[in-house]
Amino acid sequence: GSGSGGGDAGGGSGGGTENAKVAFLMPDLASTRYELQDKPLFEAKMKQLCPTCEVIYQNADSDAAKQQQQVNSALAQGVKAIVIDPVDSAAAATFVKSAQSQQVPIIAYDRPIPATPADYYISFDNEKIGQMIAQSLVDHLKKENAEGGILQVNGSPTDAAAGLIKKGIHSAVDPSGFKLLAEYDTPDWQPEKAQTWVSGQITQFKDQIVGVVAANDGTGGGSIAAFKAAGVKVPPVTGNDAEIAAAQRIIAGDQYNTISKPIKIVAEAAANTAWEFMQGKKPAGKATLYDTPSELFVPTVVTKENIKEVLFDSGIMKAADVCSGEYAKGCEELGIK
Amino acid sequence: MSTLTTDRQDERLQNRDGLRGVLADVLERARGGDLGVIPVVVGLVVIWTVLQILNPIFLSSANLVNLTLESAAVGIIALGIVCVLLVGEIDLSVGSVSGLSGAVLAVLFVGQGLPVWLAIAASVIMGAVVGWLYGQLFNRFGVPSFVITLAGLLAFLGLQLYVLGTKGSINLPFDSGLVNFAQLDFVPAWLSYTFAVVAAAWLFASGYLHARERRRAGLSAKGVPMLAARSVALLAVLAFVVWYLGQTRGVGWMFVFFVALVLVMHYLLSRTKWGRSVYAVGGNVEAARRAGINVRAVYTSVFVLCSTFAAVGGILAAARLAAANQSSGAGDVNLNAIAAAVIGGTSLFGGRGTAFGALLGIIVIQSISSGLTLLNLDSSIRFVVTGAVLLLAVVVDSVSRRSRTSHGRA
Amino acid sequence: MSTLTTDRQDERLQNRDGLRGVLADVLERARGGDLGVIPVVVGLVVIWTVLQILNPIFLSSANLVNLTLESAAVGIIALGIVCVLLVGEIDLSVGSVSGLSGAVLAVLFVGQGLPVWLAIAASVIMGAVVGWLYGQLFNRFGVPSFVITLAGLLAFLGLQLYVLGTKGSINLPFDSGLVNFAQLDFVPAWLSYTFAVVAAAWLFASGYLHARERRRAGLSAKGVPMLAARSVALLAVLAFVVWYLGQTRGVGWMFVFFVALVLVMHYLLSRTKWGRSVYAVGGNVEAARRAGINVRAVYTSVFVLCSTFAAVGGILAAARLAAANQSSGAGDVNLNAIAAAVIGGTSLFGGRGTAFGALLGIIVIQSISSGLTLLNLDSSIRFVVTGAVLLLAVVVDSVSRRSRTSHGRA
Amino acid sequence: MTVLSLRGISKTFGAVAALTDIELDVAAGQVVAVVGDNGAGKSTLVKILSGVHPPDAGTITFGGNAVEIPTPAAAHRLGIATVFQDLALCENLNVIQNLFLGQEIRPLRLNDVAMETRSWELLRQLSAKIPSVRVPVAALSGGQRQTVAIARSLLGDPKVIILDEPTAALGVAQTAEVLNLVERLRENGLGVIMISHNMADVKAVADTVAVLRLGRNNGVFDVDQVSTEDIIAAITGATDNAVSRRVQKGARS
Amino acid sequence: MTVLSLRGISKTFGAVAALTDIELDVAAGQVVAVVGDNGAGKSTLVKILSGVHPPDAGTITFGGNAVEIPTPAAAHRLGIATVFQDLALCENLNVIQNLFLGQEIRPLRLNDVAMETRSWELLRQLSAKIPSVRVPVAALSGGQRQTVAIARSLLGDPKVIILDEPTAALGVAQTAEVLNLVERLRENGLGVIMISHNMADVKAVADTVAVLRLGRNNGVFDVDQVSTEDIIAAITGATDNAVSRRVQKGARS
Ligand SMILES: Nc1ncnc2c1ncn2[C@@H]1O[C@H](COP(=O)(O)OP(=O)(O)OP(=O)(O)O)[C@@H](O)[C@H]1O
Ligand SMILES: Nc1ncnc2c1ncn2[C@@H]1O[C@H](COP(=O)(O)OP(=O)(O)OP(=O)(O)O)[C@@H](O)[C@H]1O
Ligand SMILES: [Mg+2]
Ligand SMILES: [Mg+2]
Repeated sequence: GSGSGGGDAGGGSGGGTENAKVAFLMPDLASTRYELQDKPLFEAKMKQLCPTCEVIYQNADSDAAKQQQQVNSALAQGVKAIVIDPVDSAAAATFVKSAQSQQVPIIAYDRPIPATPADYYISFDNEKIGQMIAQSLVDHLKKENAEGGILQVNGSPTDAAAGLIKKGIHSAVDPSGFKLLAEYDTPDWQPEKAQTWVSGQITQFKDQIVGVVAANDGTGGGSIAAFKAAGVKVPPVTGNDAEIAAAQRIIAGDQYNTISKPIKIVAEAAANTAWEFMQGKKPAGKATLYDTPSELFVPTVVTKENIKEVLFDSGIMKAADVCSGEYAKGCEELGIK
Repeated sequence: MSTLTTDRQDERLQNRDGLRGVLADVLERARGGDLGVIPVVVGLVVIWTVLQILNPIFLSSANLVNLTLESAAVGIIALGIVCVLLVGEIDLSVGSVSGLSGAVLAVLFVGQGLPVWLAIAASVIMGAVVGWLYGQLFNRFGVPSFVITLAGLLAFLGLQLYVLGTKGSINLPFDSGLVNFAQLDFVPAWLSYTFAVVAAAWLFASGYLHARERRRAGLSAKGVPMLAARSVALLAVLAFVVWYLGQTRGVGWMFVFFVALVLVMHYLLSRTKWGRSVYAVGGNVEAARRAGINVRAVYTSVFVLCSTFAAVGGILAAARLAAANQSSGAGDVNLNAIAAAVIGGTSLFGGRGTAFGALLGIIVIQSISSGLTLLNLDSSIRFVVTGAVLLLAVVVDSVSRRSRTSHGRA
Repeated sequence: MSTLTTDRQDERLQNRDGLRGVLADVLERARGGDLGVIPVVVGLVVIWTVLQILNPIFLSSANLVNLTLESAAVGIIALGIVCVLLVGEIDLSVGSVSGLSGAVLAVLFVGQGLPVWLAIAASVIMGAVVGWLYGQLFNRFGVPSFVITLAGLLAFLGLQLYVLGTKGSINLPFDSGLVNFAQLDFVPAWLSYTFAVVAAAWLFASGYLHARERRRAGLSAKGVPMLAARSVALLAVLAFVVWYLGQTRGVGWMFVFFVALVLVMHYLLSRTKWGRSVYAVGGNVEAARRAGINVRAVYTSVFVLCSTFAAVGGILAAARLAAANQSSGAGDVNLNAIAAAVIGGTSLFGGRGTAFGALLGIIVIQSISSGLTLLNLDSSIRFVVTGAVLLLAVVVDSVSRRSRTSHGRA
Repeated sequence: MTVLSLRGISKTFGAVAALTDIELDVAAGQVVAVVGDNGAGKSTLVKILSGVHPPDAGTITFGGNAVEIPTPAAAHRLGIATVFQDLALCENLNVIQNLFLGQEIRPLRLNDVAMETRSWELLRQLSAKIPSVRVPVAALSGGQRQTVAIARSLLGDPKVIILDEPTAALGVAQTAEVLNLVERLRENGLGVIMISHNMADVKAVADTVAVLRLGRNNGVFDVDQVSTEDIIAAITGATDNAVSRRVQKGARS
Repeated sequence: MTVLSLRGISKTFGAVAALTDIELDVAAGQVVAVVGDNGAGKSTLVKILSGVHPPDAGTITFGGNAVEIPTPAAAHRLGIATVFQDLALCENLNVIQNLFLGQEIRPLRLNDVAMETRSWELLRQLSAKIPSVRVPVAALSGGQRQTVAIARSLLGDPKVIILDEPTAALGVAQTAEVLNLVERLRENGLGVIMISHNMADVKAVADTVAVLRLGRNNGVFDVDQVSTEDIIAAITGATDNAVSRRVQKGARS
């Protein structure tokens, strides 16, 4: 099978880059960033590079089979390049095969595709993210001379990215000297589940809990709600993704940290690379990972100390969105306007 | 024979009176598999024992307080599901509707700054409208409710994402009354005890009045000792529960609210014309239609109730989490709510079930989930064990019921 | 009167013969709401038209080839669901079982290095054993299948995670026959056309023989022109499909395999004693029991079939993705499979449905999903539109069916 | 005075013409027996009158006005009470609940005691042998169920009562009571349509006999002026039929 | 020669004693009529004999051997065929499918043609007025369904046939055919148990009459030596009953 699918379809199959299509395929809705940040940023940059090009955006809703359908449908529409954040890094190998068999370049975004080299890889490293949030928490606890143990709230047991984050967290927590009291894989990343679990652990371990490493902001929020609902003091809780709700909790002092990924930079880099591929060039990577030319970016841990610089001064968030109602006072104290 | 009441004159009836008669009756019904909720309660006791042995925290007062609070939101949704199942239909969209309702609440309350009661009202009305829509589609086009509500599941999930919009997740302020209600408001001890006493007294009084009325009409009735024994038993159980939960935080208002809803639904289902018609439609819709019942109105009413309860459940879930987000209502909310109803004895084929079933069912489900949460297992093992324990709970129930067919009751 | 065949002698019957009679018959049946699969087909055509207008790629050969391949795995699962629904039960665990089956395959084949056929056999047997287990639990303890399979859903999800272990995801080698079968193996054009011709010829021949037998027995039968017209129509449709798909990659072997399974199941359900007893149990289990049917064996057989098909579907899904991972079979596999069966006209209450329903239903569902994939929508909008389109498809079906009640057919 | 009158009623089910051009008149205080072979269309006629099926053609006049009866509720409102051949009971509900279905006493706080008392009254009146009224109808015998269905039709305040084979499953005593009941209904000025296969019962209580045959009218007879043999001949469409042959055989042996 | 004999059969449903200490004997070539009031326990007895319900106590002897009949399949194997009062048909299946349910011709490739031909034969024999055998049973009239149920019991090669009110819904012609059929069955040496509320039919075909009253034996009579009045008295438990009063009233008027 080598026939290009969209051959008989009007729009995007001409030889040139006029009206060319590019697919931007994201993995899930568990984190809000894909729809709210990656997609608009990528589209904006693409528009700037090629005003007539069309971006085909799809979200696979955590389902590798659905993502396969989306890849095939993109190919059938005759895209010139695919940027993909795979749901399942292993399964994505087959997408690389089908894309490359139709001479469509494929760029791995955010998560790598180890088994079959893609044409390019642009990311931050999920394992590193896990390690960074956990380390930041551990450092904080050590500074405070806290004594006791840590709870670990992981992501969905059926999500490969969650597995990477979990590994990263362990790499920081295990040697830290703090006892890992218990850990939990949160089905579907559901905050309610995290809340239920943490509530149970509070009755079990009472005041032994000095910190909670949560794998994203949602589960972090659930953990915090559990402490609040139990009527006990909220220990430092981590997060990941830098959602607005998390920023608010950090400002209010409920959440200890989150992590901000330079999504703007990454998304724009992806657009640039895709555009080069679409023009028939072969961009060289700044590094090589998994046999793939790669470009890696480093995220920043956000705490109360640096939230103003990282999130607001850089323009990632607007004070108006965050500093509403009860958070106005906190913002004022931190000088966020 | 002349001393026998009107309803006891058939000589084939084995009449039994007094406490011993009651016992014989229970035995007889046990043989016939007609024990009502007793088997579910037995299943629950088995599970509690097992979980307590595995982790002694499980039956601690603090954990049981958590359990009650965690049951409320999904329990209320299950209450709606019971109604829909009673007419032999299903609603797969309760999860989405509850998520959407939480999102609407958060957007109106936090985003638009409306007063909380207005935001709550809007969410609840949204739920009712959804149910009304289902009713219309069902009645006008005769589309199976499975498909309608599957479409609703998708559509309202989309709407939820849309309403949350660019924020994705919205915090509810921790100091708002709503969040307090769901997290921190507990009934003062004296009031809890008062509730217990009132409940027992009411049970006795209503039973007594009813028995008197029956006796006046020449029908058999329960004797005063029986009635008194029953109320004292209830009082003892309630008082014990209040006391034990009171060892830590006590009885949460949210749980009281849930139980109150169960009682109201129990009344509506068993003591009103509407309730009768719900059971009739579930038992034999054509017979109900021929009896002159407005079958369409009954369907619409249960769909509206179900979606409304889903919306209420969604509000409470958001309040308990102090946030509404994209995954609220997703995951296993649907399955848990339906399973709670089914475990509580509601038939998927309609015509059989009670409001109390939802209460018991959700407590079984939450017990399993809470008990296993305490065990710190690998998630793979946890899933397996959850499945096994769930099955265990229901096997106990079913085994005691199963002699039923051999006794000719369907 | 003496010229009338045995089955046409009642004077209340309006007998119609020839092509015009067939037309009148179809009209009559349309009024009575008894059109079989025609409404679903109409719904499908409506959806296809709408989607094609929205994006002209939709009906392109390449996209339809994708559609066929994507339908196979879940379609096979839906085929099993049809069987379970026919007896009035349900299986919520097909997703987990398919995921587990893919995982077992991958671990045995890639991890342990077993030959692929052995790995496949092991997975399929695993599926059959699961079904047998369900059957035992159902028959022995009378637990509702909803609860048994809900427990199964959890337990086998756990087992799947356990089997995959720390790896989480296992690639199947691209050059293995299995992956080729699911991704790259297409039927050569000449063979496809041969299939089409054979099918049409077989339809004619079997119809002709049957008609001859009926006429010999003094019963009414379809005339040769009717039979010929029917086969020619089939030939035309099949040839067109083969030709159009042949514009790009052609007809995938996996799809042929799916269609073959549908045909086999159709035969089993409609032409064997076992099939009869399945419908009988679904229609009235007590009547079936009194007719001497081994009801327990029937239940066990459908549960086994369903889980086995789920396992086969899981293998194909893994092969198509060339990987088995933790989320295989999760998500909406369950709902899609059940919805496909229901959309294809299978009743959730048992006793009504066909194997072809699963084929049509899954094509409706995959068309919607594939069509919307082409539309480049926000996820929120996509969910809403999916729900709306799904509803549309089924409303068309239901509206044409609904005159049925007013005509007295239940 | 004619309360109910049908003209040109037809009904087809798929390819089967169940009723063709039926006429029927019922006066107040009159008992009309509708007889006919199995599948003659008697129950279909009943269902049309009670709003279960809409007719394909024809007009219904009730109390002098042309009416439509689109739903059973509409029939109830007109004052038509029906005992269906298939009884139409809810098996999951108990006897009291079935009796009062749709016409419960005190809708917002059901008056169980009043309903139970009234149920016993009604059932006693019909000599019912039901041990307990608090068991689901699923647990009743065939005759007990039929008694419940008959009792139910007496609850409202109907003008016309339609009984579709009301005594088919009843014992001898209950049958006698139902015939008594029919006579009482006539005396109270109700119109009664009774369907029956039992010629003795028909001759005992009916005023006129309408015969249906294969979905068509096949004669209306005044009960006093027609012999059982003639009715049977009209039903079967021949004077030489299985019944007459059996009678002859019985006479010979 | 006694084929079937019951001793001390009892059955309770919850608080209701449906059968107490029942005895019954059926010989080959004998027609035993079981009569009794509504709810007397006749159908319960039938269900015990056909394996639907297990008895609580008592023994069943079949062909000289003590047997247990735990399931309907066991009853079929013994050679007991039953027409149930509630017919036990599958409404979603058509007439042919119902007739041959559980005994299809050519199990692995159903022989539709043979089954359809045989169905028409059986139905004609019973004078059934069924327009088409390819419609679901849900679309049949009450009498048509009952004919189907009766036809079904003739399909196997039974030794004992139990008919629970087989003519309740049948027209006059069909009733006559069923009575003929019962006589043919007797001539072929089968044991027949027939339950009926129609004393004329009982007197016409039965050899002995067993009366049940409130779940207990209330006499077994030789049909030639008992009057209809005596049977009715045994059924109702009194000589002064609704039936006799109606008869008297009829005589007076
Ligand atoms: N809902 C239906 N769908 C299709 N055909 C039907 C339906 N109801 C009745 N029929 C057909 O219409 C004809 C008349 O049926 P109906 O029930 O009116 O007969 P009946 O006179 O009441 O007979 P019986 O004495 O057996 O009760 C029958 O041939 C039957 O098959
Ligand atoms: N499955 C059951 N569950 C509970 N009680 C039952 C059940 N079946 C029958 N009974 C009771 O047993 C008694 C006898 O019923 P049965 O059906 O045997 O009566 P019958 O003699 O056949 O009456 P009929 O002439 O009305 O058909 C009735 O009082 C009935 O209520
Ligand atoms: Mg009839
Ligand atoms: Mg009976």
